[in-house]
Amino acid sequence: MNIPFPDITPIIPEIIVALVASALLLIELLAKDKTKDYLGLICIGAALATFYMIPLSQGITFSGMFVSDGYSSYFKFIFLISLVLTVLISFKFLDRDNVEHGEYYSLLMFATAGMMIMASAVDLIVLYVGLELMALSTYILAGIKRNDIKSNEAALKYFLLGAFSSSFLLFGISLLYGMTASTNIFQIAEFLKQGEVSYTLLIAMIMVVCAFAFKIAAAPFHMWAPDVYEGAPTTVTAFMSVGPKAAGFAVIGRVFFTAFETVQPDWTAILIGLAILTMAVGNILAIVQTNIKRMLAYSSIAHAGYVLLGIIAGTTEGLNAVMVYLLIYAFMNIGAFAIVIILDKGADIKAYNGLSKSHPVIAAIMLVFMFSLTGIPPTAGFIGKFNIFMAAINSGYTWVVVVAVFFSSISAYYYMRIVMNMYMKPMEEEIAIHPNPANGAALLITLLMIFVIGIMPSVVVGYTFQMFM
Amino acid sequence: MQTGHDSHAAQVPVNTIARTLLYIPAAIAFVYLGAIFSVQIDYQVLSWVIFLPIIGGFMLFLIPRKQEMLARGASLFLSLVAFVLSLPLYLNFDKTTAKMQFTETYDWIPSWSIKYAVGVDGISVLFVLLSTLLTILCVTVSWTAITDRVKEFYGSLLLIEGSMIGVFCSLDLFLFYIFWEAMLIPMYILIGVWGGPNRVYAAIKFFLFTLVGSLLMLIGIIVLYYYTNKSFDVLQMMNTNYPYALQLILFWAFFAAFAVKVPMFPVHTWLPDAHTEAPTAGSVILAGILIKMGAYGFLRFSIPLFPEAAKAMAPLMIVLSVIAIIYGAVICLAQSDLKRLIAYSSVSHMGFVTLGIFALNMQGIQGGILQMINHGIVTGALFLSVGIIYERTHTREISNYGGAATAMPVYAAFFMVFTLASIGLPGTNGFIGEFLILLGGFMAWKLMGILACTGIILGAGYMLWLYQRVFFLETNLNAHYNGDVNEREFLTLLPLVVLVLWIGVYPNTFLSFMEVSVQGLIDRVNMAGQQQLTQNIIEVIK
Amino acid sequence: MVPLEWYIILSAVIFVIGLTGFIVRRNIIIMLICIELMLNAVNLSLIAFSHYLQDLKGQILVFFTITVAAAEAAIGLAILVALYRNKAVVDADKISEMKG
Amino acid sequence: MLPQIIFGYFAIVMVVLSVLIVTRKNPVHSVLWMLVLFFHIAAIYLFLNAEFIAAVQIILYAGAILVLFLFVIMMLNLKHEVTSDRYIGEWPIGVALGLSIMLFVIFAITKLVPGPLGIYTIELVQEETHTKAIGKVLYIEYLLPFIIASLILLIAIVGAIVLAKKRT
Amino acid sequence: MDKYLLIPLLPLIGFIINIWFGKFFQDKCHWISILAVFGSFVISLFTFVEVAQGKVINYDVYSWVISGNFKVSIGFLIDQLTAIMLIVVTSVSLLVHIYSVGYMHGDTGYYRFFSYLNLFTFSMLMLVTGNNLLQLYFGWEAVGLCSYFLIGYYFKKESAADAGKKAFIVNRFGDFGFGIGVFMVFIYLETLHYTDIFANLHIIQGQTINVLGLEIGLPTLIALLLFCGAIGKSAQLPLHVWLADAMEGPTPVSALIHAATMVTAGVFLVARFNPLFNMSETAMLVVAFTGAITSLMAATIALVQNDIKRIVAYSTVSQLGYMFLACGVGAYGAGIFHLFTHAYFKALLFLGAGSVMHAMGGQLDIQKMGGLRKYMPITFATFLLASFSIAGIPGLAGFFSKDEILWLAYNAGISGKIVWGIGTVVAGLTAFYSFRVIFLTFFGKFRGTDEEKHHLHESPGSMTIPLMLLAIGAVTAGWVGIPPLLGGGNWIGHFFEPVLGHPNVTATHAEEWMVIAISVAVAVGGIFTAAVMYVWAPGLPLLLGRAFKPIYTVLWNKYYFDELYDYTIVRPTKWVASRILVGVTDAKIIEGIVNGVPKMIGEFGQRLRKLQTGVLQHYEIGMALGFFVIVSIVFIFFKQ
Repeated sequence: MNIPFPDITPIIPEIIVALVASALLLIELLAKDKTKDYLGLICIGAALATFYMIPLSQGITFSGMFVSDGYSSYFKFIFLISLVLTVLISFKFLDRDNVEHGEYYSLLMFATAGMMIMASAVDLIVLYVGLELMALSTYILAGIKRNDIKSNEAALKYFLLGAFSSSFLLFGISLLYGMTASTNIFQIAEFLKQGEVSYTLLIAMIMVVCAFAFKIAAAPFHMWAPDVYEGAPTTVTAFMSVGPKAAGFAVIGRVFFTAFETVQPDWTAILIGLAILTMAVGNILAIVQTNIKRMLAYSSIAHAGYVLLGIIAGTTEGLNAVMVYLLIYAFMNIGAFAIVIILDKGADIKAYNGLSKSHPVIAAIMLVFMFSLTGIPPTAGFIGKFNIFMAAINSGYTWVVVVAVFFSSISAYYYMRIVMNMYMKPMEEEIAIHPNPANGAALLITLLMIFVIGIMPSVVVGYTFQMFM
Repeated sequence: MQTGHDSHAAQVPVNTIARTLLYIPAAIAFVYLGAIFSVQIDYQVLSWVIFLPIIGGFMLFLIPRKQEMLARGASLFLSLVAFVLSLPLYLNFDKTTAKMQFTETYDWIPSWSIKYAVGVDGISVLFVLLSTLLTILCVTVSWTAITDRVKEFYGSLLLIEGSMIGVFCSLDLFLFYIFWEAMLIPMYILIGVWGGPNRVYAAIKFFLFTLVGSLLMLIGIIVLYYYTNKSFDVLQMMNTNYPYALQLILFWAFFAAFAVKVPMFPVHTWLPDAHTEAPTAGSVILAGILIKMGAYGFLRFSIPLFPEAAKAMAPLMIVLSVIAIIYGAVICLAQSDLKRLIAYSSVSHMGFVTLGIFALNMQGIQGGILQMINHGIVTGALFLSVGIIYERTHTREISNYGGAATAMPVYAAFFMVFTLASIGLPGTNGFIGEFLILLGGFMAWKLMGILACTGIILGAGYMLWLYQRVFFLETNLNAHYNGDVNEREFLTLLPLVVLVLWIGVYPNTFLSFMEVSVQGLIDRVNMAGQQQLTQNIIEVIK
Repeated sequence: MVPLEWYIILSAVIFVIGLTGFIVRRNIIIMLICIELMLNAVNLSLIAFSHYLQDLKGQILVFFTITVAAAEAAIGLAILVALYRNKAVVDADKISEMKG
Repeated sequence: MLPQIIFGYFAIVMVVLSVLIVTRKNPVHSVLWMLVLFFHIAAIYLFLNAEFIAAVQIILYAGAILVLFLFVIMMLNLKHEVTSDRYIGEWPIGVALGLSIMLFVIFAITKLVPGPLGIYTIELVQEETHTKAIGKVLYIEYLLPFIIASLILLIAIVGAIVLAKKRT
Repeated sequence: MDKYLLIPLLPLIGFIINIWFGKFFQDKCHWISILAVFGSFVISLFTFVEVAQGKVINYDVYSWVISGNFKVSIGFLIDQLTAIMLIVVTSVSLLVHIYSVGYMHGDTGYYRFFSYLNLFTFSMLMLVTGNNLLQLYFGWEAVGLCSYFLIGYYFKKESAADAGKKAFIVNRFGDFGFGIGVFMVFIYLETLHYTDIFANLHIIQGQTINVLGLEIGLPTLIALLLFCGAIGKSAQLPLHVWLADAMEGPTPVSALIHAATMVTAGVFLVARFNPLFNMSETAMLVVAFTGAITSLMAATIALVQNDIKRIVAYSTVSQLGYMFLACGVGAYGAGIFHLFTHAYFKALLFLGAGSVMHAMGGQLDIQKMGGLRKYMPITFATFLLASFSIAGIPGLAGFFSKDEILWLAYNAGISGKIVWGIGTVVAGLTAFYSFRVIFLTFFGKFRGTDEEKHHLHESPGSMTIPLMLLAIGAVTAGWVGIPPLLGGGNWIGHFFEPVLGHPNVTATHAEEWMVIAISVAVAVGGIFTAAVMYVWAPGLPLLLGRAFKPIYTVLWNKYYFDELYDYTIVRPTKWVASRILVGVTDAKIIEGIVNGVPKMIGEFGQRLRKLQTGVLQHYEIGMALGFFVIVSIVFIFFKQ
């Protein structure tokens, strides 16, 4: 019997990433070079190649399980951007924390591949597998500083809770399968349209919601985030705070808008609750943090809350806003982490006292990131929030936006506190910095993008509209 | 009469004045030539005036840290150029039309139908000029006062200037909001870095206060956007009539932002802290222009966009204003801190402004706008003066002063002029503004007009008391006023004196600018009122 | 003929037992075992579905689930080993360096 | 009638087993009970005529995963662990939660409406063997996840090495 | 550029030159000022002549404020009233300038002083020449400012600085009403130009307005509001408190501002608005009685004071009261006539007092003087003349104007009779205290220290000449208004007719004789009493003082007005400011909320933080709980 070979054009990006990821393992073994920077360069090269390929590889393949369309492509861009930036900030950092380069980079790329698959998956099985690919890689990455107890703890917590949540997802999937005899979300949607909503469907939906709420760290499924972000190597934290979150949103956008179309009011209601809770928890707890990685963790929880508004809006406009926000968020958050990495002992909030005196440039850049995270124009952060709020208000959730606004004004407090420490507090002790070209490049890119998007939003806003679905 | 003799008489810098007299013609010549030049060449005035300082400000950051004089010089040059470039607004302004002038429109974010649209009318044009002028003075007054992180200081100063002008010129709500918020960043830094002992608290307070207000406005803006079938175009909004209920909500949303900036009575407490802790230039900018943006917002957005709501809310606004007037004035009597007193006095003065604006009649609004200018000049000047003396004595406690008039007679004279302007003495600009406002307020609501008048008595009370405690009596030995004002300070204050007297003696120069635009505004309100009336009648019939 | 619901309920019960165990037990190894238990419960339901729906997708999914379960077990145990090297405990609640 | 009885037996045993697994103090015991459970599950798979999966269940789970567990337990030789108490202080909350969730889920399941019947009737699977049927579906329809699964196994190996390697 | 414009402009130019370049001219700077004032004096004379020939100048220079229908211009209205004021202001100002050359010699602020004087002259001229209310208001405030400057001229003395401030703020209270009056005028008459106002007055005729429940005639209300301003400026009850303290300023200032010109602005205002006041009986009564009571009160206070300048100051208050009394009974002409004469003899009194001080080295207490006539004959002579004049000795200026007032008051019905009575009493008191000063200062033997005695000398020519010139004025100024009864033509009365009108006289010649007789009698009586008490029986005052202790203390403390205001207005305001507003409203309530909310959130955060225990199982419980809650909520609200 013959097995028809499927058309692989749509999946070329994933293939590139996966192949390079596997190759890196070997290359490291074979090459005797002491400095391992070339591995990172290979990653970036691969990422760029993928950049180039994505627009060329549109279409559906693997018996309709894998769709590469505007939606997925946009998210893949986000993943790759976060990958590139992470690699850039990783270069010297890995030496500092003596982490195996080869495994590190290849796992990064495997995780990216997993996310890309998630973004393109229209079949629950593919979705599940891709999710696991991403998740398992990130578990390992979180614990890759195996001599560091914190890193171990982070990995453990992330792993156990992740497995827990994915078993929920699996149960939900199985129930869905039982109800529809299908795992393809379009078929599921088709089938569910005929029958009326049942409790089984609801509980399946809720299980899926919980699983993804865990991935995007929405309260009350957020509790892993602070610990894991703090414990994991900073670069990995930067990566985790952007990539998996974005992937989670990508899936939510895909699955909930198609498969769970029939129960939209229900999951909208649930998400509103989650969003408000998330914003509250994230912002309020961020205020009391003294470790900046932890603070950024909570802030990223809060941002997930804002992004949920876009999903809640339940419109194309809303999804578009979500994408834009995540893209912007990738830049500003990784940028902030880049600063944290450059600074020695950068995790402690005291380290920033009087930074503007000792290292004015770094302080200035950090200032921009902080204002962007707060959402003050003319930085990109404002555009993101504005976009989300517009979408939510347009679908009539003005009151939710008011709540969001309230919390984002709270958020101003803790972001401004960093600025305060940098500019208005006297320096406590001279703090060493480890700048390097790669990291500088990362900062440059993020800074540039924050201002470009902030002043010329069309570059992202208009674009998605054209290529969306 | 022996009492008149004093030992400091020798110090009075006769030569200084003599030399400054030589500078004055030079300054006049500069402005004159600049005017000729700027009118000759043809360029997009507003964009230049907005973006020259902003870009220049960023450029300033690139100057090497050591080159402090270069930074100062560059910023002075930039501010002067900006001023010259803004002169056509004064010279080529067509006073006969209420239309927007010097307009420029480019597509900015097509997918949201956002345009880069700027323009000025009679209401806003004067503020642009005021901003460009005051910035020069801020630069000169900080010349020696700021020694730490000079380039950053001047950079942020110019950034503030640019964004403030942007606020006054924007004809697109989105653009307006961008500038409105963008200005927070440098201002926050300015207060927090170069401010007084309690600066951090003041800075964060200022930031949060204004941010909360603005964010509510942001929601209002977005809602407005969808009701104006997806457009941020202010002019288009002005020709749209929104349902009354919506108007009320949006009015309050915008009120949150504007009232905080003004600041109106219950939300004024950020102002004393910010003004007090900010460096001189910061206080000048704050008092001179920044808090005008609130009142300007009322004029440009709240009233024309939500006329019925404005009409309905006017009494409440007037009451708040009068409370602010009296409250601010009375509280001044209890202040022991020089800058704090002036800060509270501007709460009182801005109360006058809002009173005039919400009187919703010609005299009131014209007086309000003029009073904004006046307050910008006078309070700005007062802060400049305080900065000048603070640089010498390094104390803001009034009780540490005394007898300054004998030590620094010229300075005392300047301060007296500004004091008088601030208490609204006829012949100074303060009088014209306050008189028109009170007249308007009195027409609108007699009782409130009368109550507001008490503000004038109190004003005289606290300002003269302040003047006495600082300048009169025997020279205080704690205070080391080493020497009278030097040329730089003299020339810094002189233009403001000229303006004070100019507006006082011939206000029509400025009133004529706004006449037509204000008339248009009032017509809009009244017309809208009738429409509302007819709507109500129709509802009644149904 | 046994009705489908019985199987599903059975799997649900096992799932929840696993879940409960996962929550209440302190020993990390047992927690891992509980996860395996939950996955098996899901598998059971999937197989039941695929049998009653006369459809093989369920079994395919089980196939993948088992794969993933194996991977998870491997990685989880690896993490546990690494952790145990640094801090000789296998009680999850004793490992709370980071909090707040 | 008979199938119900058999099912009843299996159901009861499995529930009991899983409770035992969850409650044993010594991990080794849990693992061994797990082994027993897996055999029962495999048996049920056979009833639901999924022979291949049953085989995989035995080979993979019993043969590989549980052995891995035992290895690790041996490696860590947890003597003093056995002495420490087995539940967290808040165990009643956990149990209560578990029970209430179970009730909800069961309630939901009773409302279950199965989906449409597929083409793979028992007869069909019978005449072309079960393995072949699965193989077809797996390699034709589900090729992509299959490939990805390989990646997952790869990173599992990598991860195990990276994490569990002796400290350098 | 016509000459009327120069009248105010010249002093202004003088001011500007002096304030800028005064330093360079050092002690020559007075020439500029004097020349400037002299110039405007000459022009005023010409103008006066023109006006006397019946010409009335009224024109706008430029439009000052235009806002909607509100249009006000800077302009000149020079009619008979203004003309006479011009003469008064410029002449007295000129003399005071000259006087100051000697008086202020050697003072550091020499140039400052003269520039202030110029500024004042300018403002005063603006006030009187303005053809609209706003310009009047401008001058009104400007002269107030100058008086503030000049009272606080010796700003190193706390008392001086306080006095200046007090004067300004008390005046502001008056202006408060005045300003509202202006608003009312504009709102109901839609103009502020005199001519239009008077043309439109009929509009408000009979209109009433509801103020706090009671209906008040619009004319009455407006008139009274404007009168508030007059009260403040002219130091009438209850706002008279500032004038006595104003004596802290240099004496020439007191002479010019607080005797001759500024304080009379109130009278000028009332006279200017006589058509309005004539419309309202009530307003007239209020004016009349305010004047009468003020004059009485001030005179009584003056009886017991020892500070020579304060005595003169209170006599000023009392004389101003006279003028208002006149206006109140409709005798505006007489009021202005008295203003005219009073300007000279009161200025003379002040300058004389100044010359005395000059001799005494700043000593003000008349108890410490005595027998000065030997040392400073000219001062004595002129001072004596002025006192005769103010006392109302026939033939001198004061006599005619005062007699005119009393006579016309007598005419004006019952209320008129009452105020006439008061006026007559005041006349007696005036004579008494004026001569008390004379006798204590110039008669008897010197009671001061020896070095003071050694220092005694007659003042320089620059001071004595103005004294003599003013003395001439003090004698002759009244001759322009000799009543027909005494064979005069009451020229000035007719001169004022077109502007101020003239009350119709009903009473007979006999009554007029009677009035004259009585006033002369009380005047002589006053002088005689003074002579008795301070020359022939010096012990008497002490005895009386003991006998009427309470009255004496009340008078000595000026009826406790200062204390009253201090306790009712000043202190409460400051208390509220510091205790309530700063202490409670701002610090507690508003700041409490502003700082409380963030703190609350922070604390909440700290609590919430406890939930993040770091224990894995707790996180799991959290997740399970989340799942459970969501499910239960959804199931509860789910409808099949």
